[in-house]
Amino acid sequence: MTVKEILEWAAVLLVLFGSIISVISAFGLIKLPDVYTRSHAATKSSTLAVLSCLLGAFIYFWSHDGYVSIRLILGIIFVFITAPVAGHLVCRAAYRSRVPLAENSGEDELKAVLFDGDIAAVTTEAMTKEEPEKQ
Amino acid sequence: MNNLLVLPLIIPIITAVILVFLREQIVLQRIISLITMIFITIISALLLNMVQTEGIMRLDFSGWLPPFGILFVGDSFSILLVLTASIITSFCLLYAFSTIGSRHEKMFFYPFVLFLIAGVNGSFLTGDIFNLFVCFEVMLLASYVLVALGGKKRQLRESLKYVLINVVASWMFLIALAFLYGTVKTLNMAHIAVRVAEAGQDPLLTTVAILFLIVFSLKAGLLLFFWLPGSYSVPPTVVQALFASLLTKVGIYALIRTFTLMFPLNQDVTHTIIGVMAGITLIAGCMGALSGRDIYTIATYNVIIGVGFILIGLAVGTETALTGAIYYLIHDMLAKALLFLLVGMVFYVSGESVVKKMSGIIQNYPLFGWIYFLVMLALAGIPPLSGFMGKVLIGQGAIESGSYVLLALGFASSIIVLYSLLRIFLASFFGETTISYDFRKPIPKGAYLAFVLLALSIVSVGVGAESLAVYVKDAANTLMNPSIYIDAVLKG
Amino acid sequence: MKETILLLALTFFMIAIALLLYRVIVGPSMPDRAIALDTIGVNLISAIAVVSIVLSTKAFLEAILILGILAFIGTIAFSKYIERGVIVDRKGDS
Amino acid sequence: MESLMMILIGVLVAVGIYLVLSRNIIRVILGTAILSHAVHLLILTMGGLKKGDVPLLSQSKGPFTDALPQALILTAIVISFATTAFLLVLAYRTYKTNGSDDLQELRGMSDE
Amino acid sequence: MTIEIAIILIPFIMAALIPLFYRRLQRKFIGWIVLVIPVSLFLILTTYIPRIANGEAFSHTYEWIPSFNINFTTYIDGLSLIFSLLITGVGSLVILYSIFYLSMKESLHHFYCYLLLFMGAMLGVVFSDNLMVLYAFWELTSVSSFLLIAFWHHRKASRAGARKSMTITVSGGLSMLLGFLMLYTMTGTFSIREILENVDKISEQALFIPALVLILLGAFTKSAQFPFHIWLPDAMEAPTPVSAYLHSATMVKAGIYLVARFTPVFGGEMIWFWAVTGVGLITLFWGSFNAVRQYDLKAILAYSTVSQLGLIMSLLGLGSVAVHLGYSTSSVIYTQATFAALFHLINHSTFKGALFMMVGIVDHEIGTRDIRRLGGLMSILPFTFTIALIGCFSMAGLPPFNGFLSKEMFFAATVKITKLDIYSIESIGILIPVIAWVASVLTFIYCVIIVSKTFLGKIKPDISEKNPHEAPVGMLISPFVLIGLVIIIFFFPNILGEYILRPAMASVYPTFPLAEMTPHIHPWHGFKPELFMTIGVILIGILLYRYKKYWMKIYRIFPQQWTLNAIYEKVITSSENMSESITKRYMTGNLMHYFVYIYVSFVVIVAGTFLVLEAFTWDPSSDAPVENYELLLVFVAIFASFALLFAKSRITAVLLNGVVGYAVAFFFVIFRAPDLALTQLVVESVTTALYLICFKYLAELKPEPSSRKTKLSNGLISILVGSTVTLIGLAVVNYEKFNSISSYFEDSYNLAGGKNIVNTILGDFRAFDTMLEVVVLFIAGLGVYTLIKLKASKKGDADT
Amino acid sequence: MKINDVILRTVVRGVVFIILTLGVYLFFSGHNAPGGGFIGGLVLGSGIVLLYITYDLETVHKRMPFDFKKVAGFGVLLATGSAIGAIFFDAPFLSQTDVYYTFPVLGEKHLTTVTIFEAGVALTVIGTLVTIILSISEDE
Repeated sequence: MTVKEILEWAAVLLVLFGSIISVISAFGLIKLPDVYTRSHAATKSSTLAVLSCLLGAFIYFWSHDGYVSIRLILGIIFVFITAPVAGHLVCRAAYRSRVPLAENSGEDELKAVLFDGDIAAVTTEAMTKEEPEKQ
Repeated sequence: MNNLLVLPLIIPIITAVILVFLREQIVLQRIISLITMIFITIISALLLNMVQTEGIMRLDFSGWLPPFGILFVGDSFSILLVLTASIITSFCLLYAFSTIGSRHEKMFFYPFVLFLIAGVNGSFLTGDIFNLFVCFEVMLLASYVLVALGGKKRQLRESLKYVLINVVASWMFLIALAFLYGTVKTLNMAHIAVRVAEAGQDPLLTTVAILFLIVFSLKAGLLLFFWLPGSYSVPPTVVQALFASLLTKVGIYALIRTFTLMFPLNQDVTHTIIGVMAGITLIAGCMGALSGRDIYTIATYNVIIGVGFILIGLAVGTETALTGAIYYLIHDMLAKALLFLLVGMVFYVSGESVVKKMSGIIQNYPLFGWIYFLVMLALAGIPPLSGFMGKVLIGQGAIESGSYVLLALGFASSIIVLYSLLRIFLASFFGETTISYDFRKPIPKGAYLAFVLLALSIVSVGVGAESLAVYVKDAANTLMNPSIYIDAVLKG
Repeated sequence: MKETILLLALTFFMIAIALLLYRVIVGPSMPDRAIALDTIGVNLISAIAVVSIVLSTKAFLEAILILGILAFIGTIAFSKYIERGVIVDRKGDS
Repeated sequence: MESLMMILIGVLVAVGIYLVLSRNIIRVILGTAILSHAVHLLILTMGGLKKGDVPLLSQSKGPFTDALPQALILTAIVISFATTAFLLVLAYRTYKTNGSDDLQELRGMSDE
Repeated sequence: MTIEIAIILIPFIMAALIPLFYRRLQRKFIGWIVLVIPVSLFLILTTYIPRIANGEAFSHTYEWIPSFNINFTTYIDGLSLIFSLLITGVGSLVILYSIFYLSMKESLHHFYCYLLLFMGAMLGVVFSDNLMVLYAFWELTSVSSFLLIAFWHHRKASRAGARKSMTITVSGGLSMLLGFLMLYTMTGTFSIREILENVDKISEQALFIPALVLILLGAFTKSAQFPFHIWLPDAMEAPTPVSAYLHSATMVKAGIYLVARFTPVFGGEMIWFWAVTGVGLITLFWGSFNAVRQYDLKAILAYSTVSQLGLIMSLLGLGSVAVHLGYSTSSVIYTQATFAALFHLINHSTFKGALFMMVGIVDHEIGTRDIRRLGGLMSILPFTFTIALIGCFSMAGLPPFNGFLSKEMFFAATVKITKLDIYSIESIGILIPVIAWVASVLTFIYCVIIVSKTFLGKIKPDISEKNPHEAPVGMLISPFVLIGLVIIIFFFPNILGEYILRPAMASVYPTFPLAEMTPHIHPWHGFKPELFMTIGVILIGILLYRYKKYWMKIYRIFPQQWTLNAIYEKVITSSENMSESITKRYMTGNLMHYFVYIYVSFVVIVAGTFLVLEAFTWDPSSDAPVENYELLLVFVAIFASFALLFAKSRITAVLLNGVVGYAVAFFFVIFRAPDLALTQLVVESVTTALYLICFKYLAELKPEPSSRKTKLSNGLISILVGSTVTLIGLAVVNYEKFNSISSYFEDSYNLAGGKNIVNTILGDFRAFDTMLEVVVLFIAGLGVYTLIKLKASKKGDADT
Repeated sequence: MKINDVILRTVVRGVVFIILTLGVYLFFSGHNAPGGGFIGGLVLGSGIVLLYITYDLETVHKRMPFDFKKVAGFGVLLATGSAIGAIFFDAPFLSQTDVYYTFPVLGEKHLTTVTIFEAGVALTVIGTLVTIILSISEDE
């Protein structure tokens, strides 16, 4: 077995690993009780799956054709950056649109702040807090 | 190679885009659009004569030889239609100047009209079946906008239906294209013709042909005309006139082209089906025209009758009948444009669209009334007006080939045409007027100009049928002998 | 052998997609569906990568990047829609 | 594969047409979207599937898969995008002016 | 430009000039200026008489549409000359009459314009040799008569009458056109003379009889033959000069002309004989039968016109046997019927013209035409009375007026025909003279009615109150000229016969020797059956008139709703109603229905053809292999699309659409289409974003309110369409007769300098598509902009 | 209730840069690799759309004060203009031509009129896409 072949095998196995993770994460999406928990499955394990898979592809092309694909690296970086943001946004949207938590969840601390209390006051407070970050 | 051939398509497009930049200068927009149309008219007249001397012209875009590239083919048939369409559009523009109103004009009315005519001209000229689809879409998109332009309640409602039906029609076109490509593996119409002939137009190819028949029938309003009466009665008058005279005709053109050039072999099946469809269309159109109580309904069903009549010519399929169909096509484009302009003007001056609720228009607007009378006679095929030659030749063709049922239906339909239009004339134009001459709404001069010019062209097409004969005969000859077209495209 | 494994991996991805499709269909909430679609997109990225290996072509690498971008844009759009019912605000929020 | 694709296309067509036959505007528009998906796949299938390599000369020496249908589909996709955009806007303008998104209520025969 | 063309064109030119210049003229001069034209035309035409009597004929051809054998060929022979003389002669008199008849307030320019148009058209009909030109003028007569009848278009009855006459005569004209076209198909020429030369060749062809029938239909509708006569009484709404012109001398005679003209072509056929004779006789009877019961003077005259036209028509029919028999010494005698027809044609024009003018005077002076309100006018209108008396006696067939001569000849012809034993005349031929005789009795009765009810008896009080007086001299000139002719012709019929009728006979019987066909007309020709018949007519007529009230009841046998007019109206209204209900039934405005029509016809026509032609083939052996994951992907796509059907919220639907879109994109990847995959992905996402943006303005999905049945049938339709596509697709996949042209594009680098084949196709080989598709996109963008920005103003603009 | 988009906006700033770069890359690579004017335009357009989604109409409009209708129109003019240009050289409509030109710094480059055509296509796509999204979002 040459280095090339080893690398190819590594790539293939990475891909396989990714696919298995992906299935697991899909099962997570099916099985987990509410949207907030499901988003864990979606963002975390799926990202892992796709990263390993892309890495596999990168390695494969590198070893097979000697081709360093900038696009694949970019893709990896891109997924790496965007997946958490997307997960964050969806969860926030879910919460704001009052999708209920699973029954066996712990305490919902935000609820009091966001929906039960004086909404205007809370939000302005939140905004003043975020002000410096914004610049 | 003849670059003139692309001008009827490209000039309107470029002008239209330029007009988008000149949005606020309405007068400039009017002048430029009119000049454009006149220019195209001249170009197409030039082309028509060139075809007579030099034979069928073609323009291979980027110089790629057929069947690989896209090309425009100018034979007498297509250029005649381009010429007619350009003339009609110029006249309609004259009408539009004085009637459409600055609200529309600032909302890119002229660009859309120019896009429409570009699509129409492209459809007539193209020699590539997929390009035909694209040209259709240019035309359709422009027509979608024009139908909805104005945003009235009724208008939006009907245009929604119009758009949806046409979306489905385009979808079917794509299906047909897919199957066509799947079978003959080429897109050039002449090349398709060669390959279809090679395969002897076997059952599968005939099925594909029938698919095209359905697609183009939807566009032409042959049998599948349900969308037409609603959508043709809502947009502004000029747009109605343009639609009535151009849009269905593009479908008819496509039908004629398809079944004379690409799939001419299995006529027992295809032409029989076309004949049956044309017959049903005529009957349904006649019933609609008879049942109509308002001017728009009557006018739109007359469009349907016209479609049925022209396609009798195709169903019959002899050279005489096709000559007649071409004559009638030209006539129908002119006459329907005028009819819709007039009907719109009736609505404008009387504020009514129900026939029985108005009367005596002719007393305040004599010229207007007589032009209506003229177009009525022309549509009924009374000689020596424009409808006559087409009717005679289609009739002759039908007799030659023994299609008596179609013949009877076609001739009976012209009585219904006359009857239905006569009803408008007698009820709305004749009779006592309730409005005194001084209180009448004046008809704008531009509108009169358009009426008179269109009326003159109807008369001159009828009286001067001979001057067209050489072109029409050549067109029909090319249709009957597709090898002329094929050789012009694929050889040399 | 490698090919078989890769095809197996593809099959796994498809299974995952099918499962996610269940989530898209069943919901129950909109964010569930949005997440599921996003994850389908992510899975497709992987799948395209694998297909590229199988076909040994680099033609689809752009597609991977594009799909990453679009899944992101789509998710943002969905979440914004779910949150506010509007995707594009008219005025600045400050 | 071709047969399988044809079955898929048939199913998509059936679904699309069922949606197009709905009374709700949104369903109808979604139906047209499904229909256009179906027809794009159809054109591709008609060119033959997996008959060659990706049509990039830089990637392979051939044989290539049929490139022409791909070009056609590209054009078709763009056109259907343009139409859909227009259709959507038209639909909501109609809804706002006519106050209904039910095509049966948009018949428009009685209220004139 | 020869004189013949000028004769036809001058009326048209004048008709065109009048509307242009009438404002500059004093109103009273218009009529006089117009009068110049028919008078001069008449004079010009009289110069033809001697030359044509010598057997000359004049023909000139001007090319009109030579490509289709349509040329403007004029041809003047004896037959056309008779008609043209009538047209211009009576035309002059009518215009003279109308100068005094019409009030200055009427729109005279319209009237004279129409009248001249009509005159020109009639001249065109009789002078045209080319069938198409003849047809053109024929329809022009219909149109101009429409305008004349609707002259007082503010009256509802005028409009209705005009519509009826136009509808019926134009329909007849169309059927005639069909007949002409059939003749053309058989002979290859539109020239009547050339057709005549080919009669032998065409009479055996299958189209011969249809052409005959169709042309006869045209003639019958124009000449108001039963059952198409119904337009004529209604056409009496026209001003009286128009009635006098149209219905005595011209328009209705066009059918006669046509029949006479085509006798040499079709006359040899049995069906021609029976159709022309039979219809003529029925019309003769029916017209006179109905005339008796009318109250309106004009209506009586209208029905009498119908009846007299039937008489002429039946004579022409009787004369046609001579064509069948061919020339022999024994057959010449049958040509006399035609001679009588032409003779009566002239006579009818004279007395009927006079009578119409008489009625016009009565109407003009007294203000009514209702015989129930008239009476005793003899003393007030003595000259008018003279006109009426002479005209009616002539019409009734009494000596010493010209009607007597032609009526006698008519009887003679009917009697003579019974002796023939062709066409199974021997069995029912005896009916011919019987019907003729009965009709003549009725004719006699209504003639008496006209005279007695109007002019005899006591003056009704409401008339005498108005203090009416005799018409001005100008109005009397024309009728007096005509009744003068009535008398002159009686005494010198043979001049007419020699110079005018005989040349016409030559046109009808070109193969017969001319000299034998001109009988010498005698007022007295011995005690022959016809004389007894005339005496019988008078005696029985007087008797029946006396006891009119006893037998008038028979008119009530026919219920009102079964008259032809009522049937005509019923047919029209019921066909309108039926069309409306049918049209409304399928034109629902519901888009779903329209889609159903489209798909059903798609399935029926396409799948029908596909199955009938047995085009289906399926051979999966050459299919590309299917991998597991592809199968799964297919299932994903199918499930996603199915789920779309049941989506309850629009977001779900859009998401599912996105899944399908992603699946399609992945198919593009699998099938090696990178550009497509890219485009599909981007477009899919942008479209989804568009949906989301637009949802702001749209309502949430509701469950479909359609009934279960609708859903089922919709489902069935969609499955049918889907399977049609699949089946055809399967067959197409296996169709491998040709190689794709795209192998050419694989050389793209050398040809177009690009290594991406798809892109070179888009950017170079098929760049034109791309250019237009960009335009499409641009239009859509601009369209969206206008849709949103241009909203209907609240007040709503009437028209734009 | 105001919702802050800090995280989103921060990320998007970077992401949009990547997207726009990718768009330009796709535009230029079209002749030899997947891409081209069309896809390039679409990607660039969707980048701008992403900006609109994360920010708002006004803010973006301040940064990019174009009338996108005119951008689209300009694109169409460019595409048709490059096509019609051939007519003046007596070549068939749409004929493309290419030259090898040595630039001072970049060295020899392959220049084709197809690029102008493709640029027209890309501009139209961007212009139209943004016009559509903007028009709808501006509707009240």
